[in-house]
Amino acid sequence: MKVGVVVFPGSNCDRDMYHVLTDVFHLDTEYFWHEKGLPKNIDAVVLPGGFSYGDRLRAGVIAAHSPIIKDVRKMAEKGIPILGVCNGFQILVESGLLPGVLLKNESLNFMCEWTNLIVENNKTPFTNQFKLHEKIPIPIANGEGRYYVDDDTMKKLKKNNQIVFRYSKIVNGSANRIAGVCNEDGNVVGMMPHPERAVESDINPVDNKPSSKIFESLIKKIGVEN
Amino acid sequence: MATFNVHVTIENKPGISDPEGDTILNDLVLKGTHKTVSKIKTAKMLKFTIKEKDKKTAQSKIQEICDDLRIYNPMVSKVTVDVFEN
Amino acid sequence: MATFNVHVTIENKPGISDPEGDTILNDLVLKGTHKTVSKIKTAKMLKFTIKEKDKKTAQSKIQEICDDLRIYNPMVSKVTVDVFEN
Amino acid sequence: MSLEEQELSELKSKIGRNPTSTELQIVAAEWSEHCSYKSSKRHLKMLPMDGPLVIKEKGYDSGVLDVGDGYVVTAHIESHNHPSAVEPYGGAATGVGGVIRDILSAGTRPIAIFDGLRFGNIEKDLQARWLFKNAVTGIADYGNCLGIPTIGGEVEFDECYENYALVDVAALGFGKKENLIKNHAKKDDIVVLMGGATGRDGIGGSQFASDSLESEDRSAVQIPDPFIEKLIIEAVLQARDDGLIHAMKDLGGGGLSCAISETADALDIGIEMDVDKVHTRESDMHPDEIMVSESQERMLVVTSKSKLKKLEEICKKFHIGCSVIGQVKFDHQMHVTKGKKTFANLPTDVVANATLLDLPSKEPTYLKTIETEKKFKPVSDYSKTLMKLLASPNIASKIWVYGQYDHEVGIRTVVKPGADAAVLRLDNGKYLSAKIDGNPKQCYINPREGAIGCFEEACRNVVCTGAKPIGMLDHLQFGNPKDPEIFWTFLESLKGLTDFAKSFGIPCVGGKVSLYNETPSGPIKPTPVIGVIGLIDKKPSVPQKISKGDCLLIIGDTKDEMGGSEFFEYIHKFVGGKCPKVNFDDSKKNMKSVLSLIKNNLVKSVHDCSKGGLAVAVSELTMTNQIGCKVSLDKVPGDKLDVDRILFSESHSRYLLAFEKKNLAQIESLLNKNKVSFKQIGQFGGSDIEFSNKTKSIIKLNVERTRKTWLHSLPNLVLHGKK
Ligand SMILES: Nc1ncnc2c1ncn2[C@@H]1O[C@H](COP(=O)(O)OP(=O)(O)O)[C@@H](O)[C@H]1O
Ligand SMILES: [Mg+2]
Repeated sequence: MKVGVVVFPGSNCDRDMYHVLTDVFHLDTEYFWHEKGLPKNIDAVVLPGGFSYGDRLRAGVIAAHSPIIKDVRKMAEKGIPILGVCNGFQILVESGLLPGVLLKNESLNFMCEWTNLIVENNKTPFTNQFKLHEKIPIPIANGEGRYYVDDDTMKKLKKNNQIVFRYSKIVNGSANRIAGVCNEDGNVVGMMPHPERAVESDINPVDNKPSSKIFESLIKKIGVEN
Repeated sequence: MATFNVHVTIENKPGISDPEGDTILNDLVLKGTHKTVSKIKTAKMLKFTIKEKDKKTAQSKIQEICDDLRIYNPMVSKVTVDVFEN
Repeated sequence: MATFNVHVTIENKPGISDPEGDTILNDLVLKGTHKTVSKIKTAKMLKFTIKEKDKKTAQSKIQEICDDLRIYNPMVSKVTVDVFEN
Repeated sequence: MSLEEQELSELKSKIGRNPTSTELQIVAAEWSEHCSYKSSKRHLKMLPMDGPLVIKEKGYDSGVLDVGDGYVVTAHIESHNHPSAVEPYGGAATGVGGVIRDILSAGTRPIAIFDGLRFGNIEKDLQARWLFKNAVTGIADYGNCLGIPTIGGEVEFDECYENYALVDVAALGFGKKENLIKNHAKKDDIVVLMGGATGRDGIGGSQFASDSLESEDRSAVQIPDPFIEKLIIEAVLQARDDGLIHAMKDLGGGGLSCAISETADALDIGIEMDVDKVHTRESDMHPDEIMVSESQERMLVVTSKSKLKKLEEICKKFHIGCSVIGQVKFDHQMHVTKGKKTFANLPTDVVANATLLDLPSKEPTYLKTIETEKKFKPVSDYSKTLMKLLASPNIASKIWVYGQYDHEVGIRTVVKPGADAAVLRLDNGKYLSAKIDGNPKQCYINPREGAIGCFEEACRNVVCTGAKPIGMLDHLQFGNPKDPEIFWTFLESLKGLTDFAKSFGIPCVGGKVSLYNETPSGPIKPTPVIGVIGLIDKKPSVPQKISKGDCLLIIGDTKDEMGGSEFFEYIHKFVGGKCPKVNFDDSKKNMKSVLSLIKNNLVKSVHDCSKGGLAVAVSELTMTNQIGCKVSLDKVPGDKLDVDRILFSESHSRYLLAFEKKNLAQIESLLNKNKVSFKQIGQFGGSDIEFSNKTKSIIKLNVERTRKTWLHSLPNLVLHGKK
């Protein structure tokens, strides 16, 4: 079982994610540079946070044109679990793998703070260990994290149960307080908050158990027990 | 072949909020003495230099780039393409 | 009194680098099939709606607002103010 | 950019001929105050630089500390004052970039950024607000993009910085000792310039930093490119892992001129370079411009011909420029050519070693009367006064600032900003704590005691997390050193820092001097900024939630030392009085006691008293824990004082401890044994901050309301100033 962490020029949470996948959850993990392809034997793909291409033009848009995205798309179609965190979420959205856009926060500032998520869909490969509406203390750190979709898409999201996480209170002006969504099949999940910053008790001032379930869900899904 | 300057203006579609424009208006302009301003909208501009055989090709080429490469996000923004001869 | 649309374009002065334009050119546009583009410069635009007695007043008023409120830093950027009648 | 008359004749006599124009440019850059430290260098030697953990190696731009188990921590501090004063966004951002490259050039990965910010009066002054806001955005945009957490700093406003800005940036790095770059060069080695293209921006920057602002060269604006810097970091660290780097130096002030001459001088070699080989942004650059351009995001690397191919591959992967611009020679000459034509050929020791000055100093006359206090109208409502202080720009919560900085990236941040010092976890199971502090108000009143106070405050902050101070960074910022009175304040500060460092056994591992900080209305107040790095072997003290019934105890005496206090300066608009003085013996005893209480797990939370004194420190504890506290002022140990002095004196070496009542006896016995001055002064509970004297209530404020004011004051001031 193998997890791929995709690295773009300017990714900066790739090492954090790698640490969590390998040292905390003992998953066999490998980095993949954006100009490379993904091998066939990958069981899950993570697009980590950061500032791919310096967030120029719009967060995620340039990376969405990287060669590796073609392979990510193929894997998404095959139903392989794919998680985009922060900039990874922005890239998934810009490449059309997830609906919606991420706009500048209402505060117009970069925001780094701890907040609470509510699990709205516990059927995805990254949330299957949660109870519905379970609360997750977790940090956000982004400048363009305000989720937006047009009304029709919002209806579809709700109908298809594509809203995965919501903030427990208004944080940045996101539509419906959405913090994370999935594709129609549920295997591609994007979220603005950083689970990799919340799974170790050393650095989680509240409770590291809930966010750990994001990775435990993946392990459950792809069948690796630690 | 001639060189053209093409200005691409990316701005929010009508109906999409523009917190930055609102903030500049409310927190800066209207707080001061300039009460005759009633609206501010922000936009981003990209000025392309391109070599094409004529103005029309330059225009359509840039429009194509904008659509293909998602220079703007069609869900929230629109672009205006203006071509100037060099 | 008439209503004017005033477009303020803020861009880096000539000779000052524009890393964002460079990245869009090199990592997006030139990576594709669009090789005829040779330069991209980014700029920011503010579109003001203002009520003034004439075009000239609108223009000078907006210039004044931009200077007063430090909408741009004259050390790095230049502004162009274009007035359009509504 | 030019040399002074007498420097020119010195250069001529040293090289025995007239210098070429390129040589003049190179020497002017390298002999500028910024690069050569000509006014300060002979005095800086007094600071203790050695210690059991200090690793010394030639050519390092940052200090290196051994933190055990084969790991090292690197540290450096820089400022970008002049550039930030005219272009706060770009100036502050490129300031971050510069200090990060210093950390990188030792071969360590940058893991933390700190920023010290100083501006004029934001309540009144639009310009100060504009500078502040843009400097913060500049630091945020740069540090966040790099993925290096900004985990601490300070912000201060004072009229002396009107139309000016001090932007100090410190950084920490971490790595394996075996990976440190061993700066050396072999025969046939080549010199490579990595990173962004060289352009015309920033030409004359270091000269600019050495002149006062009136004579500024307004073309010296630097445009930050954090994206390229991030790529450089990854490329350099990969090249380091692959053993491709023999020596390395970042390009900062003075550009190639300084980097080439200093590398050659440090490695005891010569370098021959060709300006035509430098990758430039514009095609028509003159050799002089190429040599002094301060374009950011560039690194100079010495490697061998056989390793070049691998280095080029790495640069290609990251799409960054990589040009072989020269080769190592053993003639101790810095030889600059354009193709075959020579433009400069100078002995490196002449270029890299400006003649050091011995500037005269004289005690400023203002100091003779500054300690005399004025009589003030008695305060009628202390609740109002405290509320006013908590909303004042210097004391209000700085969450508006650090909330814009990614302080979690890198997943090391154990204690987050908002407490006294931040704490990072290291790969060997130990923890690192650090903070920077300054206090120009006190340093103005007494440059020596003020500087010592900054040093002690930074130590206190680190001690509050359970860390033992292991290294210090000093950043000495003053006005024009040619003014003997200013130079005297520089020397006094330096002497004070030296005494403290020696007495406490804390080596200085790095520093910076920034002179000629003059505003249109005169020199800035003396502004040393001190960074202290502390190490925790086992477990840091992470503030635990204080609850009802917990005790409040103070360690350290409160004295009649109101000079430079926020109470005098903000409430009474009075500059003067007696500057707080650190008693070295008490300071050591108190630090030691706090550390052992933490080690024995006896306390929930430790917070030191600093700006605003006891009243503010207690309020901060109540507001961050959202719980009330009753404090008896009559129990506070120290001089017999009026209540306003007990509340607001900024005496040093004081710590507030919050702990469960059941630990009281054990805490008291430990403190008694250590013979420190202490007293339990209060108890937590309820929803009010209450101070009383004997039975008389002096202050009563609702915690929640006060907290809101404290939290929202700064963002409101940034937007609107004081209405
Ligand atoms: N410019 C800044 N950048 C980052 N953090 C800051 C900044 N200013 C203040 N802080 C943080 O806010 C908290 C309070 O700062 P300060 O009042 O300077 O503390 P202290 O009085 O303990 O030295 C600290 O955690 C500090 O690191
Ligand atoms: Mg403190």
